[in-house]
Amino acid sequence: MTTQSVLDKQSIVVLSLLAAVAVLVPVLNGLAVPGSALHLSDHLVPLLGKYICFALLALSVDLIWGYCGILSLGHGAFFALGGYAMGMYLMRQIGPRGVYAHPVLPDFMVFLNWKDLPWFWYGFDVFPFAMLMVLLVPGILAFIFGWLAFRSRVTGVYLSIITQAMTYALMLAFFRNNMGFGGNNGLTDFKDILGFPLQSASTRRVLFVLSVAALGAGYLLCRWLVGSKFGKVLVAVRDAESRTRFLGYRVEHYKLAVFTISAMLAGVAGALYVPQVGIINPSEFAPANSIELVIWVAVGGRGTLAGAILGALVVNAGKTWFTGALPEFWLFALGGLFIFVTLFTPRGILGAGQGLWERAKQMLGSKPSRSSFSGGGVVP
Amino acid sequence: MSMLKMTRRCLIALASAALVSGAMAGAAQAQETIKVGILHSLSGTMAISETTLKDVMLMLVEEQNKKGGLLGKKLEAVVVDPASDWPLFAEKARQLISQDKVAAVFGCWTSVSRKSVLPVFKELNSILFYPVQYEGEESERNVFYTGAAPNQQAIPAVDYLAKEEKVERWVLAGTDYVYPRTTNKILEAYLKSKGVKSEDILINYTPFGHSDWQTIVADIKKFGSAGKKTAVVSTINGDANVPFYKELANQGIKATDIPVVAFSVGEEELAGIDAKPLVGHLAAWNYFQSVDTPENKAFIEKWRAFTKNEKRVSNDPMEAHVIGFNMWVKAVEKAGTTDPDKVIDAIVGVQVPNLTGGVSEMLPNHHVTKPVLIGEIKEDGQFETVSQTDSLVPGEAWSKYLEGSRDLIADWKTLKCGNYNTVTKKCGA
Amino acid sequence: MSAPVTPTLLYLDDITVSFDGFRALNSLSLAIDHAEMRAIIGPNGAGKTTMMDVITGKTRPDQGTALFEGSHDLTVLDEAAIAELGIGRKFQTPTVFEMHSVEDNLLLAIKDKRGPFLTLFSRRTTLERERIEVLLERIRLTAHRYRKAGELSHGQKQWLEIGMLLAQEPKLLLIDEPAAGMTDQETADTAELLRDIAKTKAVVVVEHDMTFVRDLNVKVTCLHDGSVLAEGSLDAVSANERVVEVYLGR
Amino acid sequence: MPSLRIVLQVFVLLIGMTASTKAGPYEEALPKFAADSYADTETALSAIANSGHARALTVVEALRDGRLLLGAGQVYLKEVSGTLIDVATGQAANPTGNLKPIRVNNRVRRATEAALGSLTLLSADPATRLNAARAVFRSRDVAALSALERAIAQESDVHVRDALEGARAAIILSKPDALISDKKAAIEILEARGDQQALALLTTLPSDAPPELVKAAGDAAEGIQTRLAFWNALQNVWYGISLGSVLLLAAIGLAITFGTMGVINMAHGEMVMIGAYTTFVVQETIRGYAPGLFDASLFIALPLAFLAAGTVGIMIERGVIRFLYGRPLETLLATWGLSLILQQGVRTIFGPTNREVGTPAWMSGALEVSGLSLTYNRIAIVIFAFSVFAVLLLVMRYTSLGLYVRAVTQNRRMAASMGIRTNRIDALAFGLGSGVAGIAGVALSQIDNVSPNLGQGYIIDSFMVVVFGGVGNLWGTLVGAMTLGAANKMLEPYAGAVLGKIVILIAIILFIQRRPRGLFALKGRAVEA
Repeated sequence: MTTQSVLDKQSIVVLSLLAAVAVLVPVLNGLAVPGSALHLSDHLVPLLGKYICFALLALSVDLIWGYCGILSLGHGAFFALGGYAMGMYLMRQIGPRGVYAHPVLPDFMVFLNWKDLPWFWYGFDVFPFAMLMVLLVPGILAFIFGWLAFRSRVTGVYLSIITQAMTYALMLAFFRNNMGFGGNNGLTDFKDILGFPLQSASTRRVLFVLSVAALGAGYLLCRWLVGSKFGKVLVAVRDAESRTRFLGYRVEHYKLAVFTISAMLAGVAGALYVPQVGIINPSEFAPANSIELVIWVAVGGRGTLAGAILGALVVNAGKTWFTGALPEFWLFALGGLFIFVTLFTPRGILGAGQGLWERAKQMLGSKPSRSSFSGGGVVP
Repeated sequence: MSMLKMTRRCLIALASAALVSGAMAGAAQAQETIKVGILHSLSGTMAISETTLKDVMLMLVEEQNKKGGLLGKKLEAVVVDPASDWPLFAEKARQLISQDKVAAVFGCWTSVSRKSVLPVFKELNSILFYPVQYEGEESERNVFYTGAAPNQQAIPAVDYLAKEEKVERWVLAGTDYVYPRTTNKILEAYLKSKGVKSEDILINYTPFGHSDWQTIVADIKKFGSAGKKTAVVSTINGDANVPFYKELANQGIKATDIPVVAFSVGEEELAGIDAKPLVGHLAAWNYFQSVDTPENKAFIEKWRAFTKNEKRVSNDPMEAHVIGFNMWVKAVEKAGTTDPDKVIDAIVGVQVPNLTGGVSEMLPNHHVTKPVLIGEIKEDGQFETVSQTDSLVPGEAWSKYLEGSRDLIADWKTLKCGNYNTVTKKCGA
Repeated sequence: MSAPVTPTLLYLDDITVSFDGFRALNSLSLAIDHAEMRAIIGPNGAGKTTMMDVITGKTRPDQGTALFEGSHDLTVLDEAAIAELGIGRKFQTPTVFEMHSVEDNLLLAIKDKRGPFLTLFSRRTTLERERIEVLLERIRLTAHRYRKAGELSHGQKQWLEIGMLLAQEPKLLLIDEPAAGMTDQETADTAELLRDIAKTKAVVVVEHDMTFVRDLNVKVTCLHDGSVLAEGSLDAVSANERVVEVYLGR
Repeated sequence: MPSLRIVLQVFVLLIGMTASTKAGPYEEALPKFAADSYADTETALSAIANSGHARALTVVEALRDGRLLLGAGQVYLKEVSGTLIDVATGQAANPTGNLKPIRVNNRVRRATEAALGSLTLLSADPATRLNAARAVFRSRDVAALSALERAIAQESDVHVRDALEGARAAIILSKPDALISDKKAAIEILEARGDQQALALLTTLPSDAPPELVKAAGDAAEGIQTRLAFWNALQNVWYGISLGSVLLLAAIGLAITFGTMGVINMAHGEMVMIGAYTTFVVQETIRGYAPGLFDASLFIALPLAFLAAGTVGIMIERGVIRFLYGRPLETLLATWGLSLILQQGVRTIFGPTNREVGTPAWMSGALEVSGLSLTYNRIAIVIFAFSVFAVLLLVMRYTSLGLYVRAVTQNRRMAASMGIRTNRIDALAFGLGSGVAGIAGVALSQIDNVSPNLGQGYIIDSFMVVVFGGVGNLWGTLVGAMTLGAANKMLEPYAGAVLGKIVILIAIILFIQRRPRGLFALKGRAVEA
């Protein structure tokens, strides 16, 4: 049953699309003749890579919101923490190539007159350690935060507001130059990753493929989680929390587990995002970012993993287009989208599409088949 | 699967057709116009400052076209909105350079946005003109800094206060980010070198958008009533200024008691404040709208005509764009091409008149020479110039007063290096 | 576990709960035996639901003793622990997992390890499969096993919830107004089902519907203002002057 | 230092006067104005102020107001009525050519104040005399000593007299040749004055002062310091209350929409913004058509802001929120979208830059109560916040609207069946909450930016206040706002503004998990529904 639900129709479609993208983008960018219609220009690779990272982030939000009813308005914080962990590794990789040519200290520390590397920067020059931190830092924060919040049954709107308070507090903290994370400027001017120069097109292509792979893996992980009995309990918690409790489930443990997993996924997304955009700074913690990413999920369709991915891609592509073509109207469009989606398509694009499809099938007279997995979300 | 193959084949056929036509279209377009990228936030928190600069650039481009364009071609402005989102700056810069093929980009305001786009300009080898006063400590081959470096703003302002107002006690108040941090560090070192004692310097940092200034203003008042003449050097950024000045006025701190000299408050910012209680407080810039020169008069006239707004104010970063744009035009004419490498070589040494009556020159360290003006706020929100340097001050990329940068110089003409260490005689070491 | 203090299955003594000065339960005492069925009646606000909340750990009493099987102190345990002890609860309005299939609802309820890691790697055993078959049969939902619970009728949901309770294999079932919103036939069937269950397990039924209570034919406890007003057979209780007074208004 | 120089200048001028009997110091000084250098202007100014010339005061005032003009080396004075007179002769003049006002900078302005101080010590108006006394206190101009003594002798107003004596004490203490006994008396007067400036004077005695004087000054300074520490603590409490009032204003509308209706209105901050922009529009209109009404502009703006924000609120409720009751998280997202649209809308209409909202005269300045300095605008805001709170409390408790709102909040169906038109009540309650946010905007326009981002700065804080105080309870909001305001201001001196705020946010997060429903939470079954 579980294995079957992992490889349902939707998963096959999503994974093959991702595989296609992972192959096509580097090929069109690297092998097609520049100038031809098939050629994917260099600037599009990191751009698409960014979308993919956002899609992974949206996936992580969908896991807790769509399947467990936890609306986190602070998920940007986990994304940013993962990004900072990666950024710290990249900073350490610069080594003596900074403008002040200090052998160890990053530029911003030199010019704030720091003498030694702060203790929390130790170890970040080692790639495996940094990658571990990408998972652990968001994971541990989520664990502590979740343990406090879920244990005392802070739910619904209250939870949303304190997650917002969390990311806001982190933003203020990271803005402080004394914190040792570069203040407002954040971490930037990265040179290379594992010895490969970040500016080269081939590194970019590899990063892109890695991001797609991470998204695919994230998708599979989420699919496995929601398809298992664990996932059924999550949905049970979402729909009838106290019923679940009276059945003997410790709801707080489930919430804590899924919240922590989700935070780690967000951290991975952040870590992949940073080398592709080349900067990580405290504005990633801004509460507005976290709210915006919730709307990606809502647009795509919460409670459907593919929907979260689709939503992130659609909204961000829209953003890129709008801010280029009609800069003044971007906020109108985004704001309108928020309202439209919540009012008219509560199931998102995917839900609306599926609804139409079901209706069409019914009109044609075919019997609705049993959906291949029943651990489902809002959408069967 | 066969469907897929079919489409694949179709695509390839289509592509080869597009390849030919695309290349032709590209060539044809290149003959028609030279594109200029404008990278200023039109939404988000920075829109408040940057929107104006976009308008200035549009005006400059339009004017140049009236004069017949550049190298016989028309200029075309490409406007994008990085929406005050720093990673988006990099993305948009990349788009401008590699997709729109702009010859140069005029843009950015905050340090972090500049830092964000830096690698892009280096990688794609294009040109950025950065028009805002900033913290220095940087000199890149692909960037031209037309705003003030700390030595063109902060130090002359402090000198003026010490000399003219006999200030002996200093409050360095700033928003907690890199520009105030660096400026205050430079000032602290400078003041100490002038014999000011540590207990006579109070440094205070506040977050962005800080709105409750009661405690801090009271502290300043207390610090200032210790018998010695006190002044506040403010590097408070943007939005936080309005509540700061309102609190100053309300707590009765007048410019005659404790003058405040600001480096980030210009005509645009004052337009949002009732300036009457602020009369006498100061600002240090390289340009004021009130500067009485024929160049400036002509500029303001054109600006108001262009924006169709009789009250539209002008400010320092606008002048920086005027200087930068004119320098770029001259350099392109000199090089005979918009090729970035040639323009970068040609632009050093280029001289153009600024709006304050002098002639600014692009230096080998990619900064420009500018006069330093100290102005006092007038009732109408304009500045009265109370002091002006005798000659133009060359911008210094690296401060003499900072430990890490004391030995560094930037020279892109002979040394071809932005951070040459004069002690080790090495570039970047 | 310490030695049982009392032989009764559920023992409440002197339980008091107040909300902002309002006493929802006022020194309530009640004892339920193994395999006993008890009907609780009482007007609105008598404290029936609060009593269930106390037993299931949702509400902590300000004072009093609540023991299960003579040794488990219910006032210190949380809902999940109490559920695992063997107390199942059905809500007033049928509460099932509407997005899950009928079968999955039962699967989630079936007695099994409840930890997140164990559920993550759990597989459905043959034994479970068989148990679900039996339960589906008993609650007459075999034909609807793949339907989403949200699509069931009101009565079917009530039964599904009772089925979920049974799947938990509790020793004590607390059932809040099972007959609400049911047709006469369904009501009679439900009474039948409950009587059947009570053969092996203790059942506490809270109900307004006197016909239904009569159908159950069990000992009745009448609550009023947070404490026990009368106890005994339905006839005896209905004959009680104070009960009549409370029900008919003073 | 400046005073010493002035003494010297006066001295030099006096010598000059004896040398040429024809031209007095007044006439001598005038040409210096023509140099257009601040130092010369200052010298000329002091000379004129001390010349005792009949026109001295007029000239100094004219200089201060930018009415002293320069044309072809001659100095002219433009009277308030607009007529020009030649300053040297006092005759009406009609010069040809361009006239430029003599430029003034802080240094000159300071000298002007000092000069005006000594010139107006004997003014008929007590307020002017008080200002003069303060100016002299600041300038410590020895030349003003005799005038000061004359003024003290004939002063009848106790308040002004104290100020005059303080000024005299300040001068004596810094005058090198004053008698020790006089200086001691001066120290006593300064100690009685007991403020920061007095402390500064006492602690900065010249190094060659006699020991007994140093000791007396030291004791006096110590006394002042203890007193100041006490006032400081009180002052901090005041800051806490005034920040608390700002938070209360920002949050109280939210307490209605969120607290009693359960609607998460993320566009709440934009309602505040609309109120602030209403104030701007009102002031612009007044400036254009009825400048005399400017001082009343805020009172005119209040009802209009209430209406404007309230109307927008009702439109939002009817257009969006009513479809989302019972789905709080969706409401949150939809209203966030609305907030983006409203922000961009305002940006499109009014431009992205800050707009100027002026402060009426009665709200400028500060009230000095012993060691406390209470700025009028903060006093106004505190009073205003509490009044709004009181009115709202009464509305919710005693009006039928309040009754209906509470009824609908508690049991919508029951209320509906009793004939309450719940739709209308929802819209009105939401309008009320938004309208209150609007009038909060009027108050906040006095202390913050009037920009499209105005609301964003308050939304998180407002939510913190409501959640901390406990939902569904106006008193909770009051206590929440005051607690957070006070805590913020208590922490700020130690931790700094940023760290203080972070500490508070963390404290709230921890607090919420101790009491998930806030300080004044309703208990019982109803809240679970």
